[in-house]
Amino acid sequence: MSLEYTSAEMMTVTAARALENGMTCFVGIGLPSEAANLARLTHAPEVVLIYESGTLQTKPDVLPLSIGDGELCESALTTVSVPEMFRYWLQGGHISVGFLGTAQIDRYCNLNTTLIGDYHDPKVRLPGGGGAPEIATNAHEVFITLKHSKRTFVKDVDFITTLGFGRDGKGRDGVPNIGKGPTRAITDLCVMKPDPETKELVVVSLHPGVSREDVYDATGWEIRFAEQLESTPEPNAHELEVLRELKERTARKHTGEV
Amino acid sequence: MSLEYTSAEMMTVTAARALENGMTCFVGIGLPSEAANLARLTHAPEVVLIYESGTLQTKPDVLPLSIGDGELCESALTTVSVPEMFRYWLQGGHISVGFLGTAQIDRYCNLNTTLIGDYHDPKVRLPGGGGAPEIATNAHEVFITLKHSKRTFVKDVDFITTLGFGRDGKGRDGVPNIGKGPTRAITDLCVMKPDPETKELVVVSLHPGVSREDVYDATGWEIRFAEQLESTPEPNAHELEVLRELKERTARKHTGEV
Amino acid sequence: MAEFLSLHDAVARYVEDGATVAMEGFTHLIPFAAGHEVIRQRKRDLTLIRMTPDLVYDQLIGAGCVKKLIFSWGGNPGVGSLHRLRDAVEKGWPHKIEIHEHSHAAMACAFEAGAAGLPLAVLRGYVGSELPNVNDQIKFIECPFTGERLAAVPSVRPDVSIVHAQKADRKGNVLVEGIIGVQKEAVLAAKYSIVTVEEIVDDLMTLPDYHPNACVIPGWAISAIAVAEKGSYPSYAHGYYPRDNRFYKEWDTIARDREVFTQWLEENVYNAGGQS
Amino acid sequence: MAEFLSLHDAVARYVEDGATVAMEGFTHLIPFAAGHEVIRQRKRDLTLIRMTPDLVYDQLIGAGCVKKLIFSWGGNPGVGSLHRLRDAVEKGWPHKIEIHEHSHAAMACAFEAGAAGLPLAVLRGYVGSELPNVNDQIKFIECPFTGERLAAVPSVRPDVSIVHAQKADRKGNVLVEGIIGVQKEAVLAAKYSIVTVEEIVDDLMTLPDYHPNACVIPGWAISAIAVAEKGSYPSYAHGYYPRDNRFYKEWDTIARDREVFTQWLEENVYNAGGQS
Repeated sequence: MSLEYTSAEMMTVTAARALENGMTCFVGIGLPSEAANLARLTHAPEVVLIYESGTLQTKPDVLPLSIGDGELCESALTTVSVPEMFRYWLQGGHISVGFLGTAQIDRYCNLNTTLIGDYHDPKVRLPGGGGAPEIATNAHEVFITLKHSKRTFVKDVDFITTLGFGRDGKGRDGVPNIGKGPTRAITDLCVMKPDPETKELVVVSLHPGVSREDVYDATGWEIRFAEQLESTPEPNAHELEVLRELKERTARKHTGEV
Repeated sequence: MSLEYTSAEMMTVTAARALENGMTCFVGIGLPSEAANLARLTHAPEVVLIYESGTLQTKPDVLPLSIGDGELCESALTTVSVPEMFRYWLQGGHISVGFLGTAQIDRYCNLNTTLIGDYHDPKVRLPGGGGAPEIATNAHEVFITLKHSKRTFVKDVDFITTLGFGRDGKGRDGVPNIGKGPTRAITDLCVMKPDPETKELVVVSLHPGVSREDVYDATGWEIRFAEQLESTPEPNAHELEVLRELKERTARKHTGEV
Repeated sequence: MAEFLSLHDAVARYVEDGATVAMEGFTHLIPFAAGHEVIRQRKRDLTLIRMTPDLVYDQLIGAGCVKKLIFSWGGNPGVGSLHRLRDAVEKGWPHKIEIHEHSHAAMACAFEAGAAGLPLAVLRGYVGSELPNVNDQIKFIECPFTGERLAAVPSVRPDVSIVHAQKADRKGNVLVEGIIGVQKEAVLAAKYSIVTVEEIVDDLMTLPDYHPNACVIPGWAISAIAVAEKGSYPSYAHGYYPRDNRFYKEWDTIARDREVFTQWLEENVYNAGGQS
Repeated sequence: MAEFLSLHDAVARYVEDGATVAMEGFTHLIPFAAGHEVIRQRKRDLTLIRMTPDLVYDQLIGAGCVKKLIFSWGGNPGVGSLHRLRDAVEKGWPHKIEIHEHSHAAMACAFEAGAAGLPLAVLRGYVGSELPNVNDQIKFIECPFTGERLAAVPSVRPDVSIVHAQKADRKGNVLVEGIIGVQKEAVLAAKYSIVTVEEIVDDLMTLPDYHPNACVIPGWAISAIAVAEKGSYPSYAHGYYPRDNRFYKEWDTIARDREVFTQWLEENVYNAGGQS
């Protein structure tokens, strides 16, 4: 049986599958939130979703537009203050995975959400760091999900808002009390992991129908491929159904139709 | 009309009168708590009582035995965590007066609640500092109340648990962000205030029927008397009635008769 | 002790030109009505502090009230850019603004430290980030017990903080429920504070669902209270009205263009009366 | 994820000889049942942390479980001394104990810092006090922004924290209400945690008076939960039973005398069964 699905759906389902039941996940808004909620509604009903607005263990019925939609609080086990969220829950070491999106990522998994160009004379001013700089260092590990393009995947980010492994891949070496950092990046084309030695991103799995050239052409440096290059498993019917219903509910809610 | 009252009642009523309506008072257990609640039940109904257990703006019907009796929480505007109490409310500068008791006090208003004798080989081990060290420095001012005796009023405390004005009266000089410190000490014999220059305690008011000699004999140093020595006003009938009822309710409650 | 004022009078009394102002509310309970009143009163040269500038600061920046912005995430949540913020930073319209940029963790800790009366906040933060290169307000200290290097930022101590909440009672005690953000911290850290509320009730403590550990700010810790019904719209008030996510999306179009924005401001802020 | 164990098994598994243990509850919800179980299991050489040692640590000290005590106020609240603590400190019975003495503010901040994953707490504290002369765990640092001298203490990071609470639900989520003290901080700061509760309910979120900002510790942040009805007696549980102030007064007589104490311990702890 072959299912119809988009590359965006492939990305979300793959990202969702990275989460395991029982993990505590600090969720970024947008793609990470979509993937995390899909995981919760499919294979990982006991995944614990935490948003920086203070909502602990939340189970929204529709995807929040903002990091602090009412839905998040109403379906949360409890809601704490934002200082408590960052101090006790994130910095306190209770987050197994930080799930982040980004505007730019480089070969050492550094993230830029600050600006394009020069800091003091920016070409494009982006929103900024938000929770990411400390999520990336205080969570036990980090998953990253974003669309693959030469604009987003650059050799060196214009600005390191959020540490992957630094300008030379050694940014976490010798730092006490720091998480493992990014352990995978999931795009609409493939799954990448940092090389255990150099920390440079390596493609470990291609999504169905995607070629090495596709990835190569969408990446701003000469990206390497794992020797044992895998093929990402396709979404199944249940995942697609749940994802589509979730997105439909969400769209209805945010256009005010509900 | 002459009323009958004890010297303990005189002390409590005088201490209560020191509190003004609208003051925020961080209340120590025992004599301060008795005085603070008497103030609230008589001339200062809007005095705000705060106990270190986290109970903000509490209005107990009976005196608490401990700093965290259930009564305090049930009658409080809200109850916050103990770290929040010390960080936001005390250290944050929201307390107008800290009301403290003590085991020992010296001529510079330093308080000892740690021990008698040598720290490493104590004759008597006292309970310790509790909230007092930071109440004394972070509240805008401090009132002290205790019974007068040579045992409690010593020239130099064995140990400065809590700063009055230091071993030389200059302990607050040049310290940024520090309260005024003790502004009065109220005993069963008299009211004392620190000399504006030297910070040494000076008797400013004698309770009715108390002589200079009485105070002199009960003080462990050659205490001075103000030039304009006043006579402390007597308790009135209403104060005595409210105080006695409060103590009676309290006794009934704590012996389990209620 | 909190004084009950009109929103107009509260802003007129406490928000001075050149002041440092924090308007808080993390997505929830954003004090839009108060922000609009600040615009109407044409306050100038403000240093604005807020974790997420959101639409309210986009409007204040576009209206020319702002000299400096201290923030940690300056986007339109779930939608994209804050175009007025970008236009000021990238092109200096209506004039250049200075920015001091932090992470959320640092800002949250800085509010906490401000409420706690401390001059600095200490956190495990900014490791490997280049933000310390461009913000001289981020320093590092060494733990005297472990030798660990820790980030330090100055605490937030605004001249005025403005927040919105659900209820105040007649004694000025304020109840905040739901996503409480850094609102209590903002109020306690500031020299003066204005709280706008959806409604005044008689006594919080007699509300049927009152909770012993509710997030309540006592009246004696607040300078002024002003009633502002729907005062956080298009943000929301838990228990009162939902977030208007549609307007947040529409804002992208309004704010993208200087003229459309100016017209929106004219119609919806300058000529929208306000209360007096 | 919290495991539901008997109190016996929870203490047997997590409290090792020589461990650093914090049993918290500020006057309210003191985990007496758990303390007695620790005595019954004859744990030794414990480093005990608690702001107010109270009767529970007086009993543990008298029973010979304790090597070191970290505390900030060691009295019988409203009554007087803790005689077992005094006897150990003054006369070395049943053996000498080491003490690290703080102020409440410093201990509260140290718990907060422990929960926050920091190695130290910073406070405006200990100014003019002689406690820093006798406790080498109190240091001073300089604020890199203002130059102000601030006190620093190591954060509290126990091997095990034990607290008592009103309710857990079937997923192990715990509700604490009333005087919440430093209980959440103690649990979050520790490597392992045991929470004893008055009762297990099906689901906290469906309780009729559930509050969106209730003090709840999620099950995944707790190691073990044990039911202990009246588990904080003679302390109290808000909503369940009051503090037995009379017993607190009687304790003065019991604890004053080594033999009376020993007999009390025999009858009320060693031979009082416990649960298995």
